[in-house]
Amino acid sequence: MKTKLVHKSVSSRMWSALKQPKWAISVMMLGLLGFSTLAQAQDTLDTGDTAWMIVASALVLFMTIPGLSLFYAGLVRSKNVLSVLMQCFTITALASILWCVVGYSLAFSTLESQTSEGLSLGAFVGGLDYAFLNHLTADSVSGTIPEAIFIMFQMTFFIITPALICGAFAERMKFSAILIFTSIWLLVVYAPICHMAWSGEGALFVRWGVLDFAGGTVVHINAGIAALVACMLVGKRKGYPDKPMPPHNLTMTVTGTGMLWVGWFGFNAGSELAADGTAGMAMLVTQLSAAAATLTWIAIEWMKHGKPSLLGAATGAVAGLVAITPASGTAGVPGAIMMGVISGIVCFLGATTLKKMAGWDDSLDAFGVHGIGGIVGAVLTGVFCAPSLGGAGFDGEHTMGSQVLAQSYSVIFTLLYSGILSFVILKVIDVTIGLRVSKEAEGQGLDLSEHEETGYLL
Amino acid sequence: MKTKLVHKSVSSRMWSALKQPKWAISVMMLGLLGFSTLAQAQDTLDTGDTAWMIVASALVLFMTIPGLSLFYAGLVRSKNVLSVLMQCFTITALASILWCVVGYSLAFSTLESQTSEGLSLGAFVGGLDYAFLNHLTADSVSGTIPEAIFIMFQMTFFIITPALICGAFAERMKFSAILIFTSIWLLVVYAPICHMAWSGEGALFVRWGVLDFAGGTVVHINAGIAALVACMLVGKRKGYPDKPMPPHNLTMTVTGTGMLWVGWFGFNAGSELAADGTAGMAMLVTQLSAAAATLTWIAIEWMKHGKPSLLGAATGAVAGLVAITPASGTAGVPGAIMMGVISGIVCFLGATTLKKMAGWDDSLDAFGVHGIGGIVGAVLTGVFCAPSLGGAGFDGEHTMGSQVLAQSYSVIFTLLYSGILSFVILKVIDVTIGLRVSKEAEGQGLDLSEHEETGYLL
Amino acid sequence: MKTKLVHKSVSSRMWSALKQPKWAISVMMLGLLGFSTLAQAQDTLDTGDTAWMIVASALVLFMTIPGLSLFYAGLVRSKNVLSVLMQCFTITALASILWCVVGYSLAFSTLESQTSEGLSLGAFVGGLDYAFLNHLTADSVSGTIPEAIFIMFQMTFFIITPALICGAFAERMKFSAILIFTSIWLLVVYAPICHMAWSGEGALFVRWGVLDFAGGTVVHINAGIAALVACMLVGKRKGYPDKPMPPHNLTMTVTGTGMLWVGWFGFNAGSELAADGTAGMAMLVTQLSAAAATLTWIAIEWMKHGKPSLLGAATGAVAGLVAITPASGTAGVPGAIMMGVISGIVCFLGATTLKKMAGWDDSLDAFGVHGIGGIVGAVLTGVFCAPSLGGAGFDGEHTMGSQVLAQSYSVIFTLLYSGILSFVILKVIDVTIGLRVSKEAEGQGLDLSEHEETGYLL
Amino acid sequence: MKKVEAIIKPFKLDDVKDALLEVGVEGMTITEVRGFGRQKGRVEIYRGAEFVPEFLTKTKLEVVVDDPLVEKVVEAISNAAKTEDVGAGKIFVSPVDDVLRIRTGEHGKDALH
Amino acid sequence: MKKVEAIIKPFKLDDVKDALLEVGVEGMTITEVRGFGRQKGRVEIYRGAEFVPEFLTKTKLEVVVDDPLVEKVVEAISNAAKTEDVGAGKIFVSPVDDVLRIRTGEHGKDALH
Amino acid sequence: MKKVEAIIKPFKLDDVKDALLEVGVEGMTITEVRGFGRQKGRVEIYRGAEFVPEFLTKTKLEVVVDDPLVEKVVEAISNAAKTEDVGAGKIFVSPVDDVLRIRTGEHGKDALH
Ligand SMILES: Nc1ncnc2c1ncn2[C@@H]1O[C@H](COP(=O)(O)OP(=O)(O)O)[C@@H](O)[C@H]1O
Ligand SMILES: Nc1ncnc2c1ncn2[C@@H]1O[C@H](COP(=O)(O)OP(=O)(O)O)[C@@H](O)[C@H]1O
Ligand SMILES: Nc1ncnc2c1ncn2[C@@H]1O[C@H](COP(=O)(O)OP(=O)(O)O)[C@@H](O)[C@H]1O
Repeated sequence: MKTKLVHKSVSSRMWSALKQPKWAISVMMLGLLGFSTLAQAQDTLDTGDTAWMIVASALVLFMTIPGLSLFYAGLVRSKNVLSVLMQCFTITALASILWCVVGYSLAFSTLESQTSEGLSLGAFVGGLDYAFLNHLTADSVSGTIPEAIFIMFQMTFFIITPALICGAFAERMKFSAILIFTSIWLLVVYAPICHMAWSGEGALFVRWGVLDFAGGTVVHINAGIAALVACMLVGKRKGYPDKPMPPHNLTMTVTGTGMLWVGWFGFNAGSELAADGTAGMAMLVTQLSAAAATLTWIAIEWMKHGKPSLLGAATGAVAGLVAITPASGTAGVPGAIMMGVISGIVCFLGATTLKKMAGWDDSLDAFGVHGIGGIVGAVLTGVFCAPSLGGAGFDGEHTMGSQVLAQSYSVIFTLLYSGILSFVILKVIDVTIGLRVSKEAEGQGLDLSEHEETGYLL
Repeated sequence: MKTKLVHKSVSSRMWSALKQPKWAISVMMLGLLGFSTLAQAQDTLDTGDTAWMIVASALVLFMTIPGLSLFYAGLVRSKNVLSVLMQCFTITALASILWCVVGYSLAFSTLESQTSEGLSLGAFVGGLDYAFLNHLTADSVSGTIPEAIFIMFQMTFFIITPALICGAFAERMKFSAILIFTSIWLLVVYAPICHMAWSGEGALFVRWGVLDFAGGTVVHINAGIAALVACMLVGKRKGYPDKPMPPHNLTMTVTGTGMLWVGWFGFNAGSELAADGTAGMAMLVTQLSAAAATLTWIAIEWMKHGKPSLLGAATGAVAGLVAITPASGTAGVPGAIMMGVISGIVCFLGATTLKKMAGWDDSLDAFGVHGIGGIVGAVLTGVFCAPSLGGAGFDGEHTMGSQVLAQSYSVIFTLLYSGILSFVILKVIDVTIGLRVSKEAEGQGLDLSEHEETGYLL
Repeated sequence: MKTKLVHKSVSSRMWSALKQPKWAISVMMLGLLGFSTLAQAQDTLDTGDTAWMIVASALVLFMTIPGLSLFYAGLVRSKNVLSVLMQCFTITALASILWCVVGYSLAFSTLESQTSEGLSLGAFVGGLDYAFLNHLTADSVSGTIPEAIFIMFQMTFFIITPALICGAFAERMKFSAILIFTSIWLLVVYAPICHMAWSGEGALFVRWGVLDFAGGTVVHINAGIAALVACMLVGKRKGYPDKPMPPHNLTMTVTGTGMLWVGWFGFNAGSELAADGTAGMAMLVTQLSAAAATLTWIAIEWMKHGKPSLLGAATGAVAGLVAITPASGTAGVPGAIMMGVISGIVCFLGATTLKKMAGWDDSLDAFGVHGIGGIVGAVLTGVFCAPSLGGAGFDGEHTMGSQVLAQSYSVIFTLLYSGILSFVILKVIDVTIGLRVSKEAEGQGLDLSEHEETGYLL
Repeated sequence: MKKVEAIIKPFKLDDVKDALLEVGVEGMTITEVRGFGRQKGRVEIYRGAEFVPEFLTKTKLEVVVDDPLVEKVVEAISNAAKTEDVGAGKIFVSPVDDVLRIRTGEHGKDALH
Repeated sequence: MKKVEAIIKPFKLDDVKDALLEVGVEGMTITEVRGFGRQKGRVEIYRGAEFVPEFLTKTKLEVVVDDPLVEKVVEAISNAAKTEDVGAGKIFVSPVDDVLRIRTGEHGKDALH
Repeated sequence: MKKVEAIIKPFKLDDVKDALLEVGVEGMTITEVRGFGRQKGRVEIYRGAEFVPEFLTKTKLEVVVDDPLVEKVVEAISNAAKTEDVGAGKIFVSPVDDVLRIRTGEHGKDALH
């Protein structure tokens, strides 16, 4: 088991491996040999790393409840405000349990298969040996932190990803259908993608040499494409796009944005799994990308519509945060600013022009921001890793071209895998219990029709 | 003094003592002997532990302001929203000062008395030697963290406990009476109970071998029973239960719930006073219990009323968090999930059926959730400590039966001690200045009548 | 470069130098000699310190978004709620970029000039050698933390300071003018003051022996006086003071206050740049000053108006937090409580009597609380540093008298420097693009007129 | 038919509603309004700045009734809403030409029961 | 001139507005009100405490029109607001003596177009 | 007695109130309403989706006055609420049969002063 834990910590720190090829290679060799003495020596708890990772986990949970919940809830009409909050909250609970039952095992167990040379099942998904976390004790250590914390940290990613999807089908999807979809999707889509990206050196994306420090593919593209598929299958909201559906409470949305921004340090700098210089750089580039994208978005609005808007600023910030996510372990200061600017522009187009042209009703722009921002970020990660652009540098085997290619593979793979499976899951739910509430219920608002509650009695 | 500090850190980590009986015994011996050389050697600051405990303290304060404040404030009618926020906020300030003046000393000073063999005053309450924190310098260390941080951390518990009580008498109690009650209660009820549970090996609950990792008795049962007594003495709100008094802003309540949930990691994992594997487990089981209770509560609603509600989800989460609190250092993954399910069921009954039957007006279910959840949690802690149920295992001297018995002693003792003294304090206030605002003031709302302010001018 | 980094960490910990004169002197000598071997030995990363400083940075950012934003936004009329949120949010983005472009360099670069004996340019402002952070890598270390984290931490101060100023001209200033003012002010006023206080032993305030642990001069007085100048130049709101302009949402304000309070631990205890005993004391005294000022403010209200108010409690808390800021590294428990009481009284007068007499329209009391509280705090820092008052003690060269004098110099210097330059910058903007929106726009509210958005559609 | 419009203190709504049901009223419409009258608001103080709200939160109750019921209705409201102090409220009676129940298309008196 | 006042279900507002524009109405005023009538609210349950809102959120629409238009307007509203269930709403018609357009000072009919 | 009902721009309320007090009005009732008329809302843009609010926030002011005062009141409102652009508002005058001051039981004119 120790050996496996080493793999895990190695993969999660693949970035540093890429910068220090010699060390990386030797560790890989150790992994292959299952050289457990040194492995044990390495798996010693560090209180500083542990302190940081406890907090990082708390921060990422904070991103979902209340962060993302508020961000989304402010954007819907007031008759649906509670339904959005309820979806995020219940998904939090549901995903927590699922993660411990079998999710963590499917994502991070690395039984025999990954040590073999050729592609095997283990490159795509984990086994069931960690089911119910039976192996876990207070003494289990993963890298330099307690394994319980590693499980918690990864759990918070497992929670936020399906919560992001909720933005696409807000204001019309059945609560029961959402819970069923989420449960299946997490195990069938999220866990494998997570495994392919982060479970260690035998995993698919790792073989390709993909850089995804904090979840560009695993979280954002994965959620974004599922969101797009979902909003197309669920259909447009009644009245869309003729009837305007302005946000009912932008103060709530911007509060949520602030929480997301702050929480994102847990997400990105936490993905280093340690309190060190790379975590520091990850924090700094996260801040800069968010800032640059915010300014970019409102600058575009200012030029195009004559006025900068708060919703624009908030959306821009999220776009920048999404884009830097996969690059947060490798990009430097100039790269971060550039990625912020580019994601600001591209997501603006995604959430406005493209959406209008395509005609889909991605209510809160889950695809427009997370999907598109995720793709932009994943690809650019390969570019801004270049030392000439201030990045941490490529692995010995990669050039910018080959890295961008590797990144693109992972993007396309994730789009296809998540897109197709999301489609299948949703279709099955649609023909069985149905995805959508009745027209009357939609008119009345989901708060009353699905939860028999009212948001505000001021 | 060093010796005393050792006691403190020992008691706070009683769980580990229970798992490693030999070490525990030897430390106890050292304590008895006042063997200060080793004590000094042990009391060395660890930056990682310190980092975590600074943050844990901040998180627990965050639970009260704004967490609990918002949770409660959303549940009242809009004419009373500010009064609830004001109560929590002022209690925060008041308790902070009281803690430093004498509260900390009463709770954690362990003068001569605790080293003696038989029960003495020192088993129940501390001395006055730490009054005004005169002994404290930047170099004072408690365990592996600065004593200033230990004081801060425990202060945040001193703050949240009386704030919890406010839920019971919301919308009708005089602000002045609340402040007086809080001041006396903190010193006469909280400090002694805290001392009995956490001040070290001579203390009452510690003698009994009670497991209360993070405050099942000290915080939740203690506050819960005081809340029940208070709401009965203050009397029902005008119109209750005939007139419906639905929450005025559930978005506020669920925001507060998210903050409570996240802050609870500081509460539970922070109670380890270190960034280690037990803190990690505490975090994980906290998450799982909250999640399980959330799902349980809405499942019951779904079956009983046909619809799951956001208020149900939020209440369930808090119930699960309360229940796991005393067990967070000893329960394992399956225990946490079971405790979540059980507390979800029992608190549901407590906040609905029992309350209706009993006819008391515990406005925001301070007793129904914290009192009942606390009792359930305290007792079950003795059960789910069992290694066969994934727990950390019993102390050499205990079996499941005897542990449950020990837990029950502490529950009953706390119920009686806090219940009776709360009654006396409130009665005295009632006959002197009165507990309740005038009928007119209640009709108009406490915001205007007590604070001359209005919540919303949208 | 290493040498410079040593200077930085020394200056940031000047307090401890002051307590341990011998060590301080020897480090200074090392600095002067550029004795790099030891410097390198000292600049070793500590994971615990790093963990704490990552979180501290996140906490200070959290103070601005959403903390301060909500605090301020709740205080304006509902037609301007978004404009305030937008200002804080955009300033966050803008300042982040500016900091990396040149702000950090101007504040913390310590080229040749500071090593010389006499006053030179380097005593007032940094060079351009850190522009664009070209020197930064993941391995750069500052003291015991990654330099990236030091940059982040200081960036959050760079962000919140101009955001504080927004309180003075709320509800009437042009968004474009605010952005221009902020950009210039940050580079021309903030960066130099920050340099003078914190860049190391050759800097102006350091030469004077000024104690400013966490930003009494740099942040609060600096922002406060700029705010006063701004509100006078922008002019009163239409209708002020005849027409009442009560806060539109005090629940929002008190939520923001809770966030500010909790975030302030990052601000003050974070200024220690390490997780140690002084950080612990800083946290504790911060809590006590805030608590004492809260109680003081509502006690005054209770006596004067017959009722304590929530807005009073919130304002008192902020006053106490402001006052303790410069003293948080040196004051003891009694000092903190006294500073809370005094700042509560003086800021109450500042935000009520003085403001009324002076007739200026400092809408949200940016000067009344931050300016006045900052001045009180800066001066009293010199008093409550005294060991007889529980403080950390004076540097060998200082007595209470001389320390208070040194503090006063820095106060007066900051008032003059910031006041005059703020005036000039604003005047220039006024005569070019104008500071103020049209009368019509003001009547309609800035949300619609400046951002074409509406806060609430409940 | 008449419309009886009453401006009352919000916390009296429950009593007034009950009184109306007793005299046979079957429907009514409530609006939250702000009233200006002799009653002056209580001084609220925000950071030392006094603020006397000129407009107070009031509840407007509208009930359309058949002529014979008007007097009873006015009396019922009046009794239930009475308080000793200024600001108890006002009742206005005005003519209504016709009433229609949308669901059934009934007109006049029939539409009210 | 008459004032036509309709109490309708909020989600019908859009349809009603469109219907009114079709018959030539050029202005109207909307108020959010709470209605009491035969329609009873759906049971909401808060922590087990049942709560049947007696007052339901309704939309009041007021439109002042010239006499000849009254019938058409009533019909238009009635058709657009109809739902099968109780609570579809009510329409009240009452006399108006005069109308003034503030901007121009026009009176009567002219002020309406 | 008449009821004078004015739909005005919210930010004009203060001026209108002052004007009314000057002509001797002692009470009035204010409702926040949404108006539909010639004035169209300003385009608000949310993530590129344009949104022209059809209904604008308006303030409805109701004041019941004795017949002789009606003209003065209409004029006062009209003057104070005037703005140059569309949407300045409308005033409706309609008959009121009776007024009752709840506190005292006074009827008619007396109830107004
Ligand atoms: N002339 C009026 N026209 C319309 N509403 C009025 C008028 N006079 C009073 N009101 C309404 O009646 C409420 C109560 O009136 P007020 O003068 O305060 O009390 P009272 O009738 O007891 O003297 C006011 O707040 C206002 O809403
Ligand atoms: N007599 C009345 N006076 C004023 N408003 C009424 C009256 N009766 C009904 N209303 C309003 O009309 C709404 C619909 O009435 P209701 O009795 O529920 O439905 P229906 O007219 O379909 O029987 C009510 O909610 C109330 O706002
Ligand atoms: N026929 C009407 N019935 C009821 N209210 C109306 C009517 N016409 C206009 N209003 C109200 O008057 C307001 C101003 O009308 P509008 O047509 O915009 O301006 P103007 O009167 O200056 O031409 C509208 O927003 C609406 O609330």
